[in-house]
Amino acid sequence: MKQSVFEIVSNKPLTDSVFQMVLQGDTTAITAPGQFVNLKLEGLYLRRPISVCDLNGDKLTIVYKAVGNGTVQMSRMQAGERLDVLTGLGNGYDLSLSGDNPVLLGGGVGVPPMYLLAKELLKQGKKVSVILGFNTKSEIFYEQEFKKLGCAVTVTTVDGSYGIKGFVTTALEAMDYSYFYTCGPEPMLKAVYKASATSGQMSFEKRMGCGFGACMGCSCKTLTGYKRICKEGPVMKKEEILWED
Amino acid sequence: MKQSVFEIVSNKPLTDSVFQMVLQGDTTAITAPGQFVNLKLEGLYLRRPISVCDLNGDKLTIVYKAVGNGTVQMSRMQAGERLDVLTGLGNGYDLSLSGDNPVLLGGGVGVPPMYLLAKELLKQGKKVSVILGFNTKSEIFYEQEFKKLGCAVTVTTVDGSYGIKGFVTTALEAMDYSYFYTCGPEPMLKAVYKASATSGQMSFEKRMGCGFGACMGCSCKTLTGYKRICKEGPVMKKEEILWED
Amino acid sequence: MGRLSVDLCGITLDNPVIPASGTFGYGYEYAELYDINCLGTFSFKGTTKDPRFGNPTPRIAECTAGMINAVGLQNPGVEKVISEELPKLKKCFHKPVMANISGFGVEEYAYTCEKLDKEEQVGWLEVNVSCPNVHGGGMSFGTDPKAAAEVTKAVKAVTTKPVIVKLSPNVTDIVSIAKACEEAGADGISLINTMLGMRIDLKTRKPVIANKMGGFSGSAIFPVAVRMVYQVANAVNIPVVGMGGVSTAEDVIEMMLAGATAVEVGAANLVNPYICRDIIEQLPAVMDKYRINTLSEIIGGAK
Amino acid sequence: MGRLSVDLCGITLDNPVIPASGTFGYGYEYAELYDINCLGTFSFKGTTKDPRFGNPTPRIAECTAGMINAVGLQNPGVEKVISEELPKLKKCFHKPVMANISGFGVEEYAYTCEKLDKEEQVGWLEVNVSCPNVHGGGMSFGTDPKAAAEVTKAVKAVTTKPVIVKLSPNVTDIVSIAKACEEAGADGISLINTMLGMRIDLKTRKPVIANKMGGFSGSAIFPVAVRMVYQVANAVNIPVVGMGGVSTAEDVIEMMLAGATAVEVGAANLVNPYICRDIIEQLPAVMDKYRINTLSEIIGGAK
Repeated sequence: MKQSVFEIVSNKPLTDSVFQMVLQGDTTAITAPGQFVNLKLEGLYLRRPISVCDLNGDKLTIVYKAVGNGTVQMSRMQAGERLDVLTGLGNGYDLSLSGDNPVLLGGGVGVPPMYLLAKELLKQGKKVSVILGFNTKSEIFYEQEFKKLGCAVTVTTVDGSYGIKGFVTTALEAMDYSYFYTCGPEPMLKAVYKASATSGQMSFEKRMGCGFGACMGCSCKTLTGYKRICKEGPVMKKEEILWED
Repeated sequence: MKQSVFEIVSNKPLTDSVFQMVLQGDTTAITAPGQFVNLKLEGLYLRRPISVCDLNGDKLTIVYKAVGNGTVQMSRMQAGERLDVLTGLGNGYDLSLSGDNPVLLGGGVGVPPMYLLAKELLKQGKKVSVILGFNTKSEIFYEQEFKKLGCAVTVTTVDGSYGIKGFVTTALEAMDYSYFYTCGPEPMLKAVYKASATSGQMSFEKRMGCGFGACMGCSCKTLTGYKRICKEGPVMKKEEILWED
Repeated sequence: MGRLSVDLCGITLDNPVIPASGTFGYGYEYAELYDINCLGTFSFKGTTKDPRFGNPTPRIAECTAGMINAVGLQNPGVEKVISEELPKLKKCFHKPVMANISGFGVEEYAYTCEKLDKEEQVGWLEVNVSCPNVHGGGMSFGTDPKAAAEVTKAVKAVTTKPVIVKLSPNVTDIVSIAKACEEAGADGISLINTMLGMRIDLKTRKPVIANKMGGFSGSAIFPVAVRMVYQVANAVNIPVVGMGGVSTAEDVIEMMLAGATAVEVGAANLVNPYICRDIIEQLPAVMDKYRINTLSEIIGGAK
Repeated sequence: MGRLSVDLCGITLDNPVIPASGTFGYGYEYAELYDINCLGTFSFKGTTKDPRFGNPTPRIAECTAGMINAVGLQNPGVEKVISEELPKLKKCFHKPVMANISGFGVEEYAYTCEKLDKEEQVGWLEVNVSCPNVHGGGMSFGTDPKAAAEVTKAVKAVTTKPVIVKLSPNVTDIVSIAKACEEAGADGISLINTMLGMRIDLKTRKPVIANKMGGFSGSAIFPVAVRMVYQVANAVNIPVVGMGGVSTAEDVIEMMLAGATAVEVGAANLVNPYICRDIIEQLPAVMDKYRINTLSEIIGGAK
């Protein structure tokens, strides 16, 4: 973990409510896809955790949805403004278990962390399939970006307005893969957990206090003991997950 | 009273710690010299009351000393930045009682309100003498500005590093005047009260809550009853003043 | 009844927004700023039997997201309030006003309430039991269920108007005090009054406030206020008026979800004198955002 | 003794800055960020007899200038703390540490303290009496002078180390509780623990926190903390450790002027993990600004 000041290089909307912000600064603490950063915003007490979407040298890309007062405030920020950022938070995905043809499933704002993960897996010569799930066509983002990387991309929409009608699991059924990585809302994670034919890793979201393991605000129970989503997580292996209900 | 947004035209130091800020906005609520404005500053709960130094159409000049967190923050603001300002606060000085040759005594940050007052009195054809009191030479400001207006200006310094050695009252003794107007720290006001040969008006300072008469935070006792420094004050006539100790 | 209207002890308010006592004077000064008839009502300056200058100055200290005041109930006394302040108010405010009463003894509370009970402008009596109980050795009436109940009974005996008892948050068990007041006949409970706070000036190494301590208010205390409003609203069967750090339309809705029938806005008036008017104007849009049809339907909605 | 050093119950601290329990874990994780030996000491995660997962999530809510937590004393239990956590800490922290203990019954407090008393790394026992008293019907030990005294006595009987009792601010009369602990043998008092607060989510219309209410901390509560530290420091003859919203070197000095011998920093660590190191570095310059030679000379300086 590292605390440093980043400068905003760009901040633009990808959809009505999803924005992409590129930050420049010391990214050396970021060691794996699936990790997150924690941003200090003017006038807000707690930092805002956002998963890492892409990394190019000292350029960090995050993609976030403007929902609460924090993310709405972020969406109004301009290039040149500075942010106090904690980087290198969380465990991130373990790439060593991917096998030859892993599938990556991202749902809504769970899509961004899949991008850096896909990039890294491709670097290792893996054949990467990506399933991107959205509610409707207007909410889709990053389809082209994943294609440009060289992934086999499938898009699903709940209302069928684009791609396959249904959920990411609808597309998963038809697929052949060595391992899975996923990030998205909990109902989707549960569905992937059930539908997946292989082992895999999923990234969880929980309301955090500090984001670096100090406050125990985001603890959860797993088959391998209590874990802090922000420290031992946010990524967990399928085998250790304990669904609380 | 009026609430409106002003834009900073300029903000420059006059001494090591005293700054002059020119604001542009709706000044129509300002009706008399000696009134003050109340500024909302980012991140600070209470507004900051600052007396009006000069007024030119929609341009408002304030002169303030950077002492507390509020004024230090103001001193760092740049031209183009905007401020939420309550204008037209307080009673201001009553010019009708000045007589033909009033004397104006300003001590330290009590000097600024004397400027607009002098200007208005001169407009009425009065012969205006001004005594500006400072601790030492390096703290002096606005001497030339008053001279340019056409006032007879005397400067006193406690350490004698410039002008007459002593206090504003030292200079007052030697003077002939029809009436006095003063603003400055309370010990100075008391001294002027005692030393003055005529009637006059003095502007008082007290820690305020709202600045517009709602919270009763700045009440004081006078010979004519309880008064709110921010509403029935800050200016009081010599006759009504009740020194609490 | 409109989208914003609520019923407070049998009187309909056009909206639940009420400037809190001590931040709105006797109203007419704010009437120079905007038409205060847009308010649900307002609670006028805490009034006592005798005129009071209040505490020595400085009476104000700034805090992060709030302020401390130790004004000490400065007011002209109930006679002058009736003979001078209320007539001025009548010219600019045409709704029932909430009369805020303080005292230093049970008889004093009763005396002041009896006087104000006769004023047709007065809709409710808001009885502030947070001030020191002279007989009870300076301990605040509001920190002892028995004393609070005693004041409530005495006041109820001399008025036919709804009595709302205003409680102090500086207690171990707010619910027991609220229940004691309800049993004593209170028609409503309003809370929270200010929290006892203190600041020290690093330069002088003395308390900023002449009285050393004072009442802490402002956005900072909102979470404590929401908690106490929730606790009390779930324990009593009379309406609760919520206050404490409210400064936005969202805060008003949060207070109502916690159980408040109406919401008082205090310190925020001192920073933005137009805040209550602004909140009332913003409420419909915020209600739409959260799919709220009428405010009355969300009272106590958080379970 | 250096400019910053103070004596806390017979142990010299290089400086009065102490990360508060529950915001600093068992220390070693912060040791990855900076050399935590720069601290006066720190109070480790509230430890109980048995392991606890704590409360359901969400456990965190944001507030203006603060946050609410309802973690519920998650900890591995005293045995594991001694066998696993303290050895890890020993590698990176070479000063006496403050052991923070919680319990749900008097015997439980005593049991845990007796275990930790044997650990040479432990300098002080900070006994948190703010948690619900199971026997006393869930009422917190810290809200009843008798119960607080009972815990203090029981703990003192099983340890020779200085016992600092940590008090809850959610009480009517903090002084009576502090005095009861002093009379029961407490070597020091630390306050304030978090204030009971609540937030409601306007979208879900439910409390943000699964447990509904939680402990409110952060800069927002500083004025209440200063007030209570001042009241207690002027009423007892044992050292007071001040905490509650402290987040700057100026806040540390204000707390000490109010009567604190040492100062704990809590929620601020969660926002800026380097805050305690930064405060310690900034203290000398701030002391110069206010013409303070040594910190020990200003303790209780505000009169």
